[in-house]
Amino acid sequence: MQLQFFVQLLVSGIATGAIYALMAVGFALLWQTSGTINFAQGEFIMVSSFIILWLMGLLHIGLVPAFFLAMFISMFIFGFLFKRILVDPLLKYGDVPLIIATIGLGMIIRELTRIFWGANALPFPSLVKNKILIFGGLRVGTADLVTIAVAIVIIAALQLFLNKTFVGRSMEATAQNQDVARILGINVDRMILYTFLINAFLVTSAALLVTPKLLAKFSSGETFGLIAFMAAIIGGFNQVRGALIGGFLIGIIDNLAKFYLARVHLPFTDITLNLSPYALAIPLLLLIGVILFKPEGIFGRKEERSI
Amino acid sequence: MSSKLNSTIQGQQLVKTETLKSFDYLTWGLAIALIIGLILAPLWLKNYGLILLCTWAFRTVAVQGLNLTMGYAGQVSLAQAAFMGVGAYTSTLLILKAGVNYWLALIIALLISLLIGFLIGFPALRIKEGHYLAFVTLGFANLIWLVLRNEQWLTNGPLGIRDIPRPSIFGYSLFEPIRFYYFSLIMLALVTLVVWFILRSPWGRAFKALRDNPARSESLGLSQTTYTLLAFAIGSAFAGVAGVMQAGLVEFIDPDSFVLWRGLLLVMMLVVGGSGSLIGPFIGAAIVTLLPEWLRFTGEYYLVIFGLGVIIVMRYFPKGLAGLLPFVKKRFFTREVQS
Amino acid sequence: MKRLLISIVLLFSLSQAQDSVLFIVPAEISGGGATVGNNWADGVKLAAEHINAAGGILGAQVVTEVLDTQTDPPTSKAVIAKGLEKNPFAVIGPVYSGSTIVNMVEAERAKTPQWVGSEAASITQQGNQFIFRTSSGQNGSIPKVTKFMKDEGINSVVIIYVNNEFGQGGRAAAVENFGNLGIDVKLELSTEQQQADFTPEVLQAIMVGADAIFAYVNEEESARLLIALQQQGVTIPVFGEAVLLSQVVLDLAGDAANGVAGHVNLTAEAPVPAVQEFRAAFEAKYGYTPDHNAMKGYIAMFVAKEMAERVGSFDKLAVAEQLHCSLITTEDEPGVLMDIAYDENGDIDRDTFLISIQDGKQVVTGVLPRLKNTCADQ
Amino acid sequence: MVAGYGATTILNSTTIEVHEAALTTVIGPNGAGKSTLFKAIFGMLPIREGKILLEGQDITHLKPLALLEKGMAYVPQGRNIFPQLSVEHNLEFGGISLKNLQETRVRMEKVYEQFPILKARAKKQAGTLSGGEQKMLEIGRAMLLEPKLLLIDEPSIGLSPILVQQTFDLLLALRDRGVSILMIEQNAKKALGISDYGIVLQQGRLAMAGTAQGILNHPEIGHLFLGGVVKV
Repeated sequence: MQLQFFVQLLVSGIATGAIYALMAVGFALLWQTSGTINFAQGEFIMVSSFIILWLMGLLHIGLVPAFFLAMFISMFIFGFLFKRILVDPLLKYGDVPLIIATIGLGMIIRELTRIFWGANALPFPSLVKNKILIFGGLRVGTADLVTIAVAIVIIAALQLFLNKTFVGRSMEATAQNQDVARILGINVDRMILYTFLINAFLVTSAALLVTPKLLAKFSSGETFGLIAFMAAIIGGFNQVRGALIGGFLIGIIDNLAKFYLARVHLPFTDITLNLSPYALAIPLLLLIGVILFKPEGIFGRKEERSI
Repeated sequence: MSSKLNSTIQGQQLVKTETLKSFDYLTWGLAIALIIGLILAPLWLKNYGLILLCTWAFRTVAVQGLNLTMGYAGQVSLAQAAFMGVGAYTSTLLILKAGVNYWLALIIALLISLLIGFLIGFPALRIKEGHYLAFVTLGFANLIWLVLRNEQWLTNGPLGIRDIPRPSIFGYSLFEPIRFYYFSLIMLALVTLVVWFILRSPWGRAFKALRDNPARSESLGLSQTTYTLLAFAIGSAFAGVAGVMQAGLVEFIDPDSFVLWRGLLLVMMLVVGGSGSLIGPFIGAAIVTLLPEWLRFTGEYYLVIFGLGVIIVMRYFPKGLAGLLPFVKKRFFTREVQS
Repeated sequence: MKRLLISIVLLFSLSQAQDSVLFIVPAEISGGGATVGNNWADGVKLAAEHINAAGGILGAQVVTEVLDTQTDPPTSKAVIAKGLEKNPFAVIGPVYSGSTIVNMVEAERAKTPQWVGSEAASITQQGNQFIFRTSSGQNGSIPKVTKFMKDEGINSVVIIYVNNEFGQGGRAAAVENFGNLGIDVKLELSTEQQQADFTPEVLQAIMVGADAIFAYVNEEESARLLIALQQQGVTIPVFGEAVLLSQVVLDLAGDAANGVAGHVNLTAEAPVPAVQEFRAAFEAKYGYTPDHNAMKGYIAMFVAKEMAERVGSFDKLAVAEQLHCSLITTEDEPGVLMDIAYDENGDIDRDTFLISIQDGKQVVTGVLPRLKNTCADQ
Repeated sequence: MVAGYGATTILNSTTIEVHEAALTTVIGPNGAGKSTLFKAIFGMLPIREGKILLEGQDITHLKPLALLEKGMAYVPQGRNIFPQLSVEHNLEFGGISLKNLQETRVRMEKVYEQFPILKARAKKQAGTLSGGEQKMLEIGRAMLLEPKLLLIDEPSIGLSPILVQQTFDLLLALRDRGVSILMIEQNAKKALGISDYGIVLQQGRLAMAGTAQGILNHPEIGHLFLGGVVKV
């Protein structure tokens, strides 16, 4: 029974973790290639789901075409325009003004969403109708399986693109060492633009997968943004793979912590503590531990600097 | 104040410029007018105006603390609001549950914030490069919120603590809005003096030297880690004081008043006002506190316009609004002199 | 800028010149409580429109001024102070208990009656003679759910609550009442707002093996919890309050909501024609389904109207005095939607419903009549 | 013997010249502006005044890609590889300006012939190479283009004496094949010993220029090696 529960928690943790990974990978990409710490990431995700809903209603189209349309809109606004209007002029002043500006941007998106679509949560269609599948004692919903599958396909495609194509490798090179990339003649500015476009794509995908579960709500960006940020730090923000694993870790740890902290037997006593209100603290403690003991992130690589 | 001589190199030519005396007169005049204005404010402000000014005062105190950390030591703290929470809860619990005198509680709150600042800063600041302090304070801010929310036996959880007393001095109660306003104003003045003193002291000069040229200062034997740690701890202690001021003003505290988001807002106040500048915190806190007021006519769009304003300030004045001052000085109050 | 200032002053004096009465509405328009606050403010505005269309109050047109508390207690204190400087007839709001606790002092000092949507028990227990509730609060409604559960033969329970002001208040009341009724609380599980996955809670509930689950979380989380329960094949009954039984949850959870039962204090789904009319009007105007906060805001305005008419003037002190121990029936004032009785503290009571979800629909299984022992019925 | 390469840049009105098919070493104390000079030449820094000429052609405001096309390559100080990419993929970036992947592959084979160790490690992550191998990879990558002028900044830093000698031998071999090399070296004595020409920079200004031998023998130059100031 215990083992079965553990596996169950793991599987459902992976389903949410997969979405978190999508949120975090784009965040880490921007950070890596352009030094942009995007505090509006959560709002990008949140409003993407409203854009999908709006397109579905406006054009009377299904979820999938609306998603692809929204993806292009999102790439234009949160990829191209975001970079051109906000990031490019501000980056030269260092990261703090840009961070503040993205906080301001997040605020604008959040409030405009509230004004246009209201403060109530709106339901959002799911890619598939949820059916419960039973494998032995394990009970898994088809919606979760599809979520995991879509997330993995997207992430695998991204990894293939980054590793197997010349453009992808040029982006990696830009992320690893911008100056050298420039010296070698890589069009660094264009590579950075590509990462913004990819981030916009990932953001829309995350919206597609997370919103059926969490609903479209103007205020949910705050949670998303924090998760993306934390996943990127935990996994090591100088690596796409790190953010990926960070996202999955948060999803899984959340589930395990909530379950196992609910009844903690103190050894040698009859006392059982209910620490479930502190479940949120576990990823935070992990985060602080990572920074203190392995600041490059669990899966990050130490940046070796020569003198 | 004597006028200063600045030299700038433009190509091969050396141009000497001189700041006009009128600039000094103007800035001092404005500063004195502002101080007198603040003292006389209750003459024409009613309850609401005083609450706004008290809010501005405690926010300025918190932002001044953040300015030490960010503006002078160059590290980002996302836990300034959490430290306000530490201060507010410490003093409130001491007063209400342990019957400690208000002023003693204030001092203990300050010391505890200072101590926690050291405890967090010490490990986090070992690594100089990168935003590690920012990440650790991000975690800390969330942990503090969890503790305040979950330890209900102590903090009353999300329902908060009400009926927080306001101080009295020598039996003279500062409960009335006007009196509490002057209390806030004096606290603000005291903190400002402390900051002013810190920056003028050898310490402060070391801060600035480290900010402007870390490598060189290190070679002169200044330890960047030590000074950064001190700046962060003192800055956090200021937040503790600001928290005590907020608790007294609002007469109520709850965990949500000190969440991460409020810490971000304080960072925003500092950067928009001008980090690394003495008046930056005053401007930043004023903008965030008063702007919603001035934008009231825009109805529900006021936060949108506020966000837009923040972006515009960052775009055109990345050093914050306080950065306007040197600009005005250079543009209007400088003349070239023959060398 | 100068021109703008003048026009505002002009507008203000204009509205003063006409016979009008000002209501200030501090509400959570932005920030974490925006869903609740916007419902509340929209309900208030709808009521003002209906009242004005019917000729106003004592011939005066109602003017409402919404003040955003940003779901922030300090801001809520500041904005109500601002509003009170205009000498309004009444304060309608806010909803979050923290914001109310902070600013009710200000309204009391200004001797202005204040109707709030807050549910925290402490609000009406401080002898403040100007504070009035718009729903019975957790202390009024939770005993009815627990009693209902006892009647259903439940002897042990797992509580799943959201760890915020709302959830903690409900949890505290529930634990106390379960204790009184001898129902064993096996486990209390804390959840978060915006929690995506409820599998851990569901598995814990299976492990401890209680007779029932008492769920006290927000709408969206309620739906997610019900779906997770269904997915894990949990068949023990789930009980709850208005939120769990709301239409929104039904829409989101689909057939996972079947079998859920509980007690509902005030809901837009109440099988009362006046409530259904309100709901239709609200949906037509704002394009979304009102929650109970919208109803509370709407009702508060009509209570204020009725009281002004009973007193015969906008005498705030008299209104506050008169309202204690008053009964307002829908015959007196149809806008209150259902009969309301105020007691000496400003707490209220009205008829409530036992509801269960069957085949995706709410079915009223019983009506709990208003308790007649308050001072209003003497 | 003044060849067609004229390079002019302004740090503070500094004019330097680089001779064809010769090894020229730039020396000077810390902060003299040596690396800045290279960055300025290679279009990494905005140039306020002055001109850079390559074979009489103005190349002042060109971007790195254009400079690469013109036959110039630059190996900056420190580690210049992408540690998480394979050796092969690192090398590949040497051929961006060719805009022809087939051609790049052909040339990569040539580099492999010269540096067999790189071929052996082709599929490994570049970060796993030793310091000397990494430097080899960098130089090999720069040579992929068969440049006419190579800028190389402190190639010896962090390398063992044997590797330093190997690196210098490599550079001499390149020079003998007709490549003009402009090198910055901290180890001035050793570098000037193998160079044809020398340039001394001091506080962003040209302090001395001439044959390497001439500079080595200059009476004032000893001060420089002791960290002093040269009076000219």
